[in-house]
Amino acid sequence: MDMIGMAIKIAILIAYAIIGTCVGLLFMGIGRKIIARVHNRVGPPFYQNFIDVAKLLSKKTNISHGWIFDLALLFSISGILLTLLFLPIGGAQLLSMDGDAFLVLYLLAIPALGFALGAGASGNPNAGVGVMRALVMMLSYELPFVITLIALMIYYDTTSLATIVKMQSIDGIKSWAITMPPFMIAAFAADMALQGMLMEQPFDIPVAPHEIASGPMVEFGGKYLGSLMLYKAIALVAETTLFVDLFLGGGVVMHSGVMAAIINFFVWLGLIFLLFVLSILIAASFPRFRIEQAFGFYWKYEAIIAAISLIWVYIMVIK
Amino acid sequence: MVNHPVLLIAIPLLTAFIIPIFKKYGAAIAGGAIAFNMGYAIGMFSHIYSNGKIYETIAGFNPPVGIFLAIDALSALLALIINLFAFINFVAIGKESNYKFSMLYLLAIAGSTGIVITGDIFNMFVFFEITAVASYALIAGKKDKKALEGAIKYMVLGSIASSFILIGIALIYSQLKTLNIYDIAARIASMNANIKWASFAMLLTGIGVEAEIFPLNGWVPAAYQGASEGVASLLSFAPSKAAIYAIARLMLVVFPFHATYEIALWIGVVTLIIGELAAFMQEDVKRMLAYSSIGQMGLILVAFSLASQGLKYALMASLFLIVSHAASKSSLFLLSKSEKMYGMAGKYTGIVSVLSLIGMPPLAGFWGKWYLMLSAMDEKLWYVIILIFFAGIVETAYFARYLHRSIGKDGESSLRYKAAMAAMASFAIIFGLLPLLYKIASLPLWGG
Amino acid sequence: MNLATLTLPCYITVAALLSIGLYGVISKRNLMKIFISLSIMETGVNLLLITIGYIPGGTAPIENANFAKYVDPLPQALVLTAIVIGLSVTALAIAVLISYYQKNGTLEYKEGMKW
Amino acid sequence: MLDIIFAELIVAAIITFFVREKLAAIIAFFMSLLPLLALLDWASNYGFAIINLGIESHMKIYLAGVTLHLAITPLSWFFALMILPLFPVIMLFSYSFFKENDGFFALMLLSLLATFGILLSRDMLSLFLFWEMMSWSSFLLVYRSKDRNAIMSYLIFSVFAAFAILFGIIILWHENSSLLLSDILNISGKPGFIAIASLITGFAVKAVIMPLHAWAPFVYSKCDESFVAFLAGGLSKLGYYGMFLFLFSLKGVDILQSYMTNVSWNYLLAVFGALSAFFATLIAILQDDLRKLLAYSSIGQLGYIAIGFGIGTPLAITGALFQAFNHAFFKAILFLTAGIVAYRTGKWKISELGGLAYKMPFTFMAALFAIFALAAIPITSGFAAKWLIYEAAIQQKYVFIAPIMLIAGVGAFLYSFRILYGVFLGENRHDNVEEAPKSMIAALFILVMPLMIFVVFPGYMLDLMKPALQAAGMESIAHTKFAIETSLAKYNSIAVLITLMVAMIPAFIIYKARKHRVTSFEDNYLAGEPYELHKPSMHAANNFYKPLKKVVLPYLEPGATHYFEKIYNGIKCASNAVRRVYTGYVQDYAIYVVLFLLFIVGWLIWI
Repeated sequence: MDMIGMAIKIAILIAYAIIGTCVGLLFMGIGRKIIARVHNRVGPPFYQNFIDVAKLLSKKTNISHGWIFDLALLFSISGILLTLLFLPIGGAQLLSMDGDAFLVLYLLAIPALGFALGAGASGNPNAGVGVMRALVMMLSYELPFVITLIALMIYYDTTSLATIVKMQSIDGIKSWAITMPPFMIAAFAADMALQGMLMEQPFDIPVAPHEIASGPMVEFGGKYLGSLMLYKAIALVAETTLFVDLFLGGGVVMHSGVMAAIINFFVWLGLIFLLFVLSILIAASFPRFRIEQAFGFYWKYEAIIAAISLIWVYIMVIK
Repeated sequence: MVNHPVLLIAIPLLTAFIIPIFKKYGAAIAGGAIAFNMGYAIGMFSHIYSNGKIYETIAGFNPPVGIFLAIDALSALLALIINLFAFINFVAIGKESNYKFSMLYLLAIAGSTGIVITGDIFNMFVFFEITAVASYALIAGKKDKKALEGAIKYMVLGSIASSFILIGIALIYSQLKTLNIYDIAARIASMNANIKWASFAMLLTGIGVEAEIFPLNGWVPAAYQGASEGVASLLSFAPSKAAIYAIARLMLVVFPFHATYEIALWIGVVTLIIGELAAFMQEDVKRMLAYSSIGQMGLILVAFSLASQGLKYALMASLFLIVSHAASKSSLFLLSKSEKMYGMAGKYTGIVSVLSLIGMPPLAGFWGKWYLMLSAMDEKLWYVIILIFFAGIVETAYFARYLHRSIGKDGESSLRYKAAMAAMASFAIIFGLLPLLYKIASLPLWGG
Repeated sequence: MNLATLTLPCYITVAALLSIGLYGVISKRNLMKIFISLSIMETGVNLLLITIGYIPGGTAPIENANFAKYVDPLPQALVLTAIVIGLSVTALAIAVLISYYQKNGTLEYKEGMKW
Repeated sequence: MLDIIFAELIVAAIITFFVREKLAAIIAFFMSLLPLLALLDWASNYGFAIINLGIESHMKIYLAGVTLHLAITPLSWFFALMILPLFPVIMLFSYSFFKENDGFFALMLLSLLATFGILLSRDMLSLFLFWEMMSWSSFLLVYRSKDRNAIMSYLIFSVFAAFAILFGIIILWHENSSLLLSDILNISGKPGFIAIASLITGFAVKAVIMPLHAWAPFVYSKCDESFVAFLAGGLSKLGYYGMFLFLFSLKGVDILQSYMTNVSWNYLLAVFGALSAFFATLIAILQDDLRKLLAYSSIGQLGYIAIGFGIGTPLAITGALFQAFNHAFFKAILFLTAGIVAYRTGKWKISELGGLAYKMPFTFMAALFAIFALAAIPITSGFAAKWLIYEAAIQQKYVFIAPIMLIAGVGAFLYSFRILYGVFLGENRHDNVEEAPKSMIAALFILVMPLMIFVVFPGYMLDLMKPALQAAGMESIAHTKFAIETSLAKYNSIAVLITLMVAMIPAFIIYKARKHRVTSFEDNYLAGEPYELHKPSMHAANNFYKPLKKVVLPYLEPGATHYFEKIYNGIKCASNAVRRVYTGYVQDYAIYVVLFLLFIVGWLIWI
């Protein structure tokens, strides 16, 4: 009995891992297409990324730089899958009852750190610079993001993402956090942070292809690069999902039944797609910041916006 | 056998006058005399510690007319400390000295011991003068410009001080017709108030010059800086300790009034602060140590003034502080012979001394500060506590700087010198571990 | 004559001697003069002691057949001691001053170790 | 038996002072195991029967006329469990670390004695006495560094701390007329408040809370690493032990919460903790000296413990104690790693190091694990600790503290990577470097073990601290072996670990599906050009966080050290003013004498 429940749960987890990967790769392809259209190009087909990954993973010649370099591969994929499974996705709780938003925040660091280790182990100075930029970016966008996160947490008096989603879905769309004025402000700040998290322009400083030869990825090729593309695809889904969970009720509009699960799933899919397209459009229309500018942007303007929402919420809660 | 304290004074005095006859063996004879004195002081102390006070009259005249020695455990302890350190110090420096030095050294020891054990106020004056004259000569003995300048400053202030002491004695005598301390104490209430205060002020000023309290201590930095290491070491444990003890007796036995307590307390605090602050910027080691001595004397005075309020802890504090200061400063002055430390022995001597001075357990200085704080808290002297803390931090700062500066190559020195230094510092440890001083404070003391 | 009228001039002299001595110490630069001033002070103190012990009409406290009233002997003993001490200090001072003169070529007090 | 342990430590200290360094290390190693034996024996008092030797749990020491009362309590047992294991490990590490003995082992044994004494003391005198003993024994170890700033700042701050503690103690003594901790029932009113504030200030110096941290960067960066491992790992915890003792065991927190205001004064402690976590992290990111970086990182990590104590709920305190335990071990590992690096290469500057990971894989692995714990990666026990503190802050709605410490947590990634990249990865700069000696590696891995255990079983840690919390009248929070549950959320370590393991499978399949060959990066990057040509531009670790530095540095200056220097200079000015009194003219001194006389006469007669 319990074994069966367990097995079902494991199956669901595996299914979501696969779905997440596919959705991520699909989105990336669509993103390339959208950007091409904005640039007035034709662009690659939307399934291009599937082909890319398959090609890279099946390459015969792979160059490694030692066992620490291999850690990048191992940790980036496993870490990001781990993160994804600790998020409530479209009404499915997955493992989110065993952790909370802080855990997700820190889980996101595992693949990043593994990736960074591999990049560092390659010994290429460009990789080092790229990782440095990525880390500084992380420090930058985390501040407004964390402040909005805390605003949500003290409002709902929980740190669990599953609970936050649940409380937002009591009344369907009407009870989503984003419907409340303070959280509108917060959502704006968090969306800007999301832009940094996704490393899209104007915050694609870490990879900056023209400056530092794609930064951390410079020494990666073959299966290593393929795994990194997978990582990026899943990360895209995980990060947008996090935003959806926090502000858009996790995409949950209905409560019980198989029908509800399917609808919720598609609402979630639609929401993360919208978020992704928004981010792609922003990326297509802005040039790249310098790292100091990005840091200043997040710690000055964004942080103040986020802080306003936090103070607002705090006053609401105290009353 | 060991209950004739007069020998403690008589032996060094007589030896001092014999030495010029046997010039060549002067140092050896002096060493023998000091060794005897030390042994006798130890014996006498243990005798008094177990059997109680000793009174001795000289030449058959009974007090109040005759000369009279009154020794309780406290004065025996002071005598012990003075003679003990005198011996160790002499081990370090005696061999290099000539017969004149040995003679003067003996006189200084005899005088300091006399101040501590006498029960007669005029005797005290005489011993002060003996000590002072010997000290002037010892300081000047180095015969360079600095030494002479130090000696002259000390002489001028010392002479003024002696005049003041004598005036104070005269004023008391004019009223009470007695010179015996306990006799005076018994009848102090019958004195004319103004003359009483005037005589106290005179005595305090006079003895205060020797006890290095502010602002009477102008001679201190110059004299310590000018004197040779051995002499500076001697000055730090013999005359100053005897003098501070004399002030304590004056305060506790003769003039046990609230006004005198307050004066001593605040003078002590001011001396502490000024001494430590002045030491803070000193570049010359001996001068720094001299100012530090001033600060420590202030601390001891604070402890004694609190003891005059009948606080047992304060008395313990003063005992621990005296021992700690005597041990630490004498060894530090010996150490100041060279800018750097003398190998392992010198390094650890310096460290132990400094740690004891800034009050680290289980060294004697720690107990001093601990009991001082307890008793100050008992009196609710918040400002005093804060000021002492402040002074302690300033003191720590310059001693830390001192410790850092003295890291380096070893200075040259004989084994005897090093051993003496280490032995002196070790008393900070020994007295910190033994319950001796704690027990002394609970014996019946001060009485007539 | 009573005690006060007899001793008052003495006390005034004591005060005068002490003041002169102190003034000398404070105002003079010449070390010899300073020590002379100190000696003057000592004289004043000695006089004070004698005065204190004085009893109107008393004789010297020397035991002989027909003395009945004598001055207090103790202060006189004290004064003797004090004089001896004063002498020794002065002698030592002069010895030190000779040394000082040999080193510095002057007896004027020069600013030396300070602060 | 207990008295034998004390005596044995003193004797061992004296012996090790005089013997050669290898022998001294062996003696010191075995002697420092004995207190641990006592700890294990006492474990049966708290429901963890391990061994039973019947070591008595209290004793009295008679010293200089006073009686010192010593006894084990749940609180001290927990802290001893965290601090004392460091000593044998450090002795083991130092077996081949030193060229000359020079009293290191003797002083470490004395430090051990003092630590043991502090933890066991049941009256304030012995607490203070052992505290001071700790101060001077560690000072003498600092003194070995011969560095001016380290020596001066350590001694001055130690004495300042001692005075602050002493002040608090004598006030409590006066209010309760007893020195025994069990007699301190009355902490109230103004004296109680001053006493507690003063005690906290004193302990904060050793606990390295900003702005009283100014000594730490100097000391940590100049002394022997094996000593600093104890200083950062163990000694700082004693500061928190003292805080816990007076705040929670003796209920000093009540007066902080009720004195004069509605806002709890305890909050200030949390604020200072948060500020030190934040600023120290930012400063650590910008450091180039490995030991300085670790020093500031220490300050930052210790800040979390202060936050936990400042929040003061059982949840927060659990997190703080957990963090303290973790920090003791991972910071010791990191400083020992720095020691190994310096031992093998003689360098501390990160910009001069690089590529050591392949040369010393074991050292790297231990360091990596410690860094994961430091950065609170969820597969380490470091996460559980910080998570508890975060939860507590959210629970109490501390909206100022929570974001600051979260962002400091992110900052930790930055300097963690700086260590990893600058020292162990990147360009290989050392061709002739070997793996560290076996004794050092053994020491590192002994320290890694407890961290490993509490990765999987965070619940065990909560069990260990349960007696201490109960003794302070606090409920332990709900937990199982693997999971911790608060009113806000739940953290299940085993779910994370198993999921990670399972998620490794696809990664591993990808990894194994195609072969790879290992190539030196020079072949790849330089494409055959001579290495020397590119050498200057190869190493990116030089001035690594330059862009961040440009933005942040103006806000970090002038820094706390600057203000302490100002105070120092102020005292210098005062000193200069005061010593002008000693004009050098004997005439002036004579005037002083006369004026003094007049003053005294005036005081006595007219006032």
